[in-house]
Amino acid sequence: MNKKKYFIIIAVVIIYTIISLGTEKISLEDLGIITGIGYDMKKVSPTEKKYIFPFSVYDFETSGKRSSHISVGEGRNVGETIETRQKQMNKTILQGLERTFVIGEVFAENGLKPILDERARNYQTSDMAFGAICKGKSEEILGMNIEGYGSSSEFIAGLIERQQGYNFFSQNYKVIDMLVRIDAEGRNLVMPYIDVQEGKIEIVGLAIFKKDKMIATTDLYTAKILNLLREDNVKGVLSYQKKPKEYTDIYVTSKRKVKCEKKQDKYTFTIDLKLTGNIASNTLYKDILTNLKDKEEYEKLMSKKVQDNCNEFLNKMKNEYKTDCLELGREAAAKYGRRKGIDWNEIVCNSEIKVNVKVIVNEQGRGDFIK
Amino acid sequence: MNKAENNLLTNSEVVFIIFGSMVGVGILALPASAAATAHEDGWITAIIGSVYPLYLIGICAYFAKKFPNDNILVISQKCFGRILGTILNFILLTFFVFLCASIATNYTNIIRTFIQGFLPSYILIALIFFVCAYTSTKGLKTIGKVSVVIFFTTVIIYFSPIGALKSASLLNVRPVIKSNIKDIFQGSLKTMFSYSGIETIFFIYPCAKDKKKFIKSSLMGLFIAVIVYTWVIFISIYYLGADIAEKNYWPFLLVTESVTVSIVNNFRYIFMFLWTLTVFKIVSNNYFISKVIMQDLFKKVNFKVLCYGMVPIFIYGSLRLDGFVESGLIEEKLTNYYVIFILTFITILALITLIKEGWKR
Amino acid sequence: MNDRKGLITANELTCLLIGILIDINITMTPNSVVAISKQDGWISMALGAVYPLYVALIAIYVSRKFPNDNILVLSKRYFGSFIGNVLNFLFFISFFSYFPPAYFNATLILRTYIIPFMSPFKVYLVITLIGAYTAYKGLKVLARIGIISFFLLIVIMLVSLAILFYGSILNVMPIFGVGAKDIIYGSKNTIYDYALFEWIFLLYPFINDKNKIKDSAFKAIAFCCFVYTWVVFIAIYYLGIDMIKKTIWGFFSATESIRVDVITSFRYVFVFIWVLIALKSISYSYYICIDILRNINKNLNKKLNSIFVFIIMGSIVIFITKVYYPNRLVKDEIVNFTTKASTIYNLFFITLIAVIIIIKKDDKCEKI
Amino acid sequence: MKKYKNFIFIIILIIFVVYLRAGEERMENIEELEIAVGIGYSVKEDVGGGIKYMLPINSVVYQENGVNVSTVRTGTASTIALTRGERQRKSDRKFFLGTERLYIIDEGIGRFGVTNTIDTLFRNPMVNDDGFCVICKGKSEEYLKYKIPGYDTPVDYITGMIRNAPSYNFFQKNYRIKDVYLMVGSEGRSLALPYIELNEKGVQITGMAIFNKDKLAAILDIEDSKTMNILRSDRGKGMLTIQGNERDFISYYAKCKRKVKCNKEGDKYKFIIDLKFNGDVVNNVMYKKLSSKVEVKEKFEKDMEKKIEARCYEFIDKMKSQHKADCLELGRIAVAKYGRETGVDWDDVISNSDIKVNVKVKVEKVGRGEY
Repeated sequence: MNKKKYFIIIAVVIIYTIISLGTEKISLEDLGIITGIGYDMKKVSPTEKKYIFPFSVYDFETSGKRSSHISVGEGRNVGETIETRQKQMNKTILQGLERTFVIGEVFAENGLKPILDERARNYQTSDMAFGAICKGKSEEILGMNIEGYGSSSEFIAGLIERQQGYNFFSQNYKVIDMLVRIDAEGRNLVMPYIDVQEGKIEIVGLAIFKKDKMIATTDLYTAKILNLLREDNVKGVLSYQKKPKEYTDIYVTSKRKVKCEKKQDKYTFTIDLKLTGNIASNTLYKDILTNLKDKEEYEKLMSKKVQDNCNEFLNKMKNEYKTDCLELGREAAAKYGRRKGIDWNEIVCNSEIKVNVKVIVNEQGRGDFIK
Repeated sequence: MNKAENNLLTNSEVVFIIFGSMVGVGILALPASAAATAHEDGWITAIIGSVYPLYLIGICAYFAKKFPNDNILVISQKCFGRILGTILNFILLTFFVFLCASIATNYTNIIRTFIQGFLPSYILIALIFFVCAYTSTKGLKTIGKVSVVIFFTTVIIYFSPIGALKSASLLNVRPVIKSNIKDIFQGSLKTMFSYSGIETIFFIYPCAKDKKKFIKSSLMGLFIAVIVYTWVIFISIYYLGADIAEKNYWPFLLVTESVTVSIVNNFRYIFMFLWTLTVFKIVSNNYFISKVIMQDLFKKVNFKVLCYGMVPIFIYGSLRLDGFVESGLIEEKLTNYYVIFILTFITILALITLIKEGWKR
Repeated sequence: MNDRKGLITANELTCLLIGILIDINITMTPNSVVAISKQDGWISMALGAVYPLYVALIAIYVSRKFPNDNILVLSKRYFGSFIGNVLNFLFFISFFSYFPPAYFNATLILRTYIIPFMSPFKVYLVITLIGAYTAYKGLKVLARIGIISFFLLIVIMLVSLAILFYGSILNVMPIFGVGAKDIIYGSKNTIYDYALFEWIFLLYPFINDKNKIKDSAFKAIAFCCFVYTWVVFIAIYYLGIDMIKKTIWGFFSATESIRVDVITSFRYVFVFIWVLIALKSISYSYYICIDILRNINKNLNKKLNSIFVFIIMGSIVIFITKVYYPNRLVKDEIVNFTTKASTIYNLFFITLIAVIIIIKKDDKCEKI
Repeated sequence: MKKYKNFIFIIILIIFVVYLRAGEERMENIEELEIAVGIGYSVKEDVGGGIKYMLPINSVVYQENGVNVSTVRTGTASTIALTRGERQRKSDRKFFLGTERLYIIDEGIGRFGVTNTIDTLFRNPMVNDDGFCVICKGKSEEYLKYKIPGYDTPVDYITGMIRNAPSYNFFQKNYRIKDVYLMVGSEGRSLALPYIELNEKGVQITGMAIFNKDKLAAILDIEDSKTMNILRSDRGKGMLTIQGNERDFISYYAKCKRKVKCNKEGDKYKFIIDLKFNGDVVNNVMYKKLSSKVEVKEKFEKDMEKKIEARCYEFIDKMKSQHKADCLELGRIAVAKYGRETGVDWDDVISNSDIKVNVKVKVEKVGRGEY
């Protein structure tokens, strides 16, 4: 029996040596780990464009303190830019650990097509990196060093991920969401819009895309309504305020259902929003703690207010943005067949969209101070 | 076939051998081809595609009743006479060699792109075939036991993206069967090929312990395979949407990575490890069958020498298929021809036995 | 349940009775009582104990006459099986009406203080699992749980003594400032907190020493009356009546005043103990409801023995709670009505039985 | 079937547990949380004439490398609950409420009205009711941002100050938020909180802020607040001094017991406040042989009583005329005697009621020796 044991041990050793023959190990110090990728564009002349792709790389000093630096590649097309960026790197690059990718406004307006293909084809990149559109150039944002963070891309990744509990933000701002939403029929991409204010990186709204071009950015108020109409199972605070001191707020979770009817190529969409949640603070109703009628009245008023905001946004969408940023086209395509060459943006903007909002108050915390 | 009593296959082993011989490398690329042709109804094609293995199981049931103790090689020699029979068997051998080779190349391509790009492919291929040769020297019983164990370990990776059901919505899969039937039919042709590997039932029915249950357990094996295929295509289209699933070479990998990220931060390596087990199982299955055919052709050569002797043939076969782009095209054409060949070969055999039997009576 | 023979001792009977009376909505009693009788809420609470006393007296009288037959058997005997069964079924309904609110209260407190992220349906499932399983184990186990929850109550009472340092006596003054009319009117409402004492009619056949029924009933009533009065008093003592009407759970807000350096927040300890007490009374309700149904007729008896009955009962209760008790305000409206109806019916039913027994005392009562 | 019974039971149990955990947010580990430590409340004039609530929240991030980073993030919005969303869009970590130890309410919002603030805290079961509450001069943001060497956050310093305030100036222990609920919510009571100031010497308690119902009525300097505390609450401790000419003075550290009797003639209320001081002389330059001669001790006690009475009457007049607020909580005594919820506004009833003060001073010890 031990003859076979020896045989196996020898075989393993041989195989290991064969395999590890051609490889050389790299120590951590001279390994360039990418943490954030940026995409910018400069319009040299109306016809000629220049791509600028910065990315931030971790430097592991022996002292263990993490810091990062930016290296930028410039070129006329994507391949060339990446190639110039490669040349400047003195270290071997390790992709796949990047946490964010920031796209400059100008690049986004010109279209994400070039980088989409690179992201999808390159198998080493991580699909779970968070994306954002930044005002101005992504180079500055990626280059900022924030106290307590290795690189600003760590901060931005956390920033986008942690928006989940408020302003009805969801988590669909990753590479895979971008890939899935841009080419799918009846779907449009929406990305967080970040900016540097008073030296701090903040989310200031949403960037709306048509196919792969960014057509508009919104402020936070419109972003909230857009998120509410577009996402499902998202959380946020709604407020009904009569006077500065008299208001009642409710922290809701939303449930969204869309129904779509077609009458000889005239589409009508009805969006049913069911917002259930707890009262966060109340100084409007003296007796909401025990009186059912007060609660129902508040629910009606709140529903009407949210409905008005939604309708106001829908008008803005139809006239100003002229794109189906609520992904209603997708519902119609799912019901009436796909690949019929219909431009859903145009169809949705001419269709009639009704919004029914129903606010339901579940609980009121521990008590009500105004009673 | 040394049919000592203890190394006959129990029912569960038969089920998992059949499942193992079919479900293998095709599963990653299957959703892409299904989505490309039948768009959002890709998962229906997987069900329709199972017609091909069902037909073969039907015939095999007929053979098992007629000639319980000798496999297809003997039957073909009986019906077509010695010379023609051996030629046909040889073509069958080339089919199995082709199967092993294509699986090995596909596997090495994926492994080299996703995990270690530094190894030259011939080392990998050599490694695979050595291991399979070693397993097939142990005989069918061990292959049966191995496939049972591997099935239970790898079933996790097929059903790991179950979490994706929560996030995406049914919109990607609707409208159901609204796209014209021609697409679906064309798609099911493609999925039919991914069921190739069912032919092993013709070789293992003599070794099954209780012959009556054989058909039932092979149907069971097929049934599990159909479920796995349908689930894989469904979840890829459900999560990515048909338009994106066809653009990616291996959509199922994309789904498993993005869904299970919350549990394990890089699920890719675990997936690859478990998936390597399935590839070893399927290659050793086919390797064993091709050894059986080879042994039938060259009666006199010793059993063990034959196993190891065939390794260079397989390595040569898979290297010829190497090179990613053209191997895709060759594979496409070859699988078509082979499937047509097998269908005709088996049906003719069945007809002849029918006529003979009718004539005899 | 094979506990026909499993007799319970006198102490266990007391703990069972205390268990059924004291439920988690004791934390809400200060709010309902103070709404009417202001700072003398604790007096009207004490007066409310008259109702269980009346029930206990009748129970003692009936148990002396028929020590081994519970009220259901008697009603069938005197009113014939059909009317008897109708009365018994109404008796079941009056008990069952307390079931969904118990579910809702326990879940609301749990979700407000400890697990706000869990959806109510999931909490209902867990409560059903625990409650049904304990009730399935039989009366003996319930009695032992009763003893445990009795000691838990003692712990809570001792700890709430510390509130005396934080509140001020001014909140309770002027005593009798409200006037007798309001106090009496207030005590009429507190009757509904002493409800469900009628369970004694189903329990007395099981006690091993029949003449101990009287003092264990009175011990239970005395203890519950003390606990209720103390809870309302300490809530008014610390919070004062203006603050009580602002809170939902008066007693919890009062206990939050206790500061102990060892435990950062007493709140979680308290809520945990109260949830245990709530689970206990839910398993009691399960047992009672199944027990009454089983007594209604013979063939039901055998069928209702397996765990599936509890699961079915549990799913019915979850359905009712989910559909008819979506939030607290709706629950309060329904509870106002159901508690009045069930208490009135219970009173009517036991007095009817007592009267019949007195009338029929002389002639021989036929055996069924 | 029996054999599989417990196998099936285990499967059902596992499915049940998985169902319970499914869909819940992922439990964050502590490095990804921002632990709230101190909350500030202030109000900002809005451009459109209305007002905006500004809530700076000081939170601590416990990083892996042991360094605790304290950050202050401010959210400005039209209601208090909406400020959460505003603040979250600047922060990259999940906000954790429940461990805050200090609530700083600034003068601006004090004058505007604190009902909304208190209602938001009162209703939320996750709030830490034992946190201290103080009124501050200027904007509360400065106090939270003020760096104190040796402390991670200024909150620890301020809470320490409030915690050992009761040993001087007759401050009370009840300045926690749960006491604020009682003081504002109950009939006949009034809110009085320590008033802190940030000047070049650092953060100090410079007096008390008294409220009329929920609006800031007046800010008392340290002397007035000492007399108010004496008259307002029981068992306070503090230092009283008699100043002869500029060189000789005597200081007396005493504990004060307060008893109030109230009776009502017609609709006018008469209050008698008995104050018993019991303490010891800390240093004495004025009275010779105080420790040996009984008459000197009694003379000192008489002088001290007269002085305290004079100061009390002077404060009561100021209270009645200027502040017009029942800051001595006499309404509570009247309510306890003459019945509650009579709809009486105790602030103006007390302002024109007749208040008499009797003071009794007793000296226990005179220290070790005399110079």
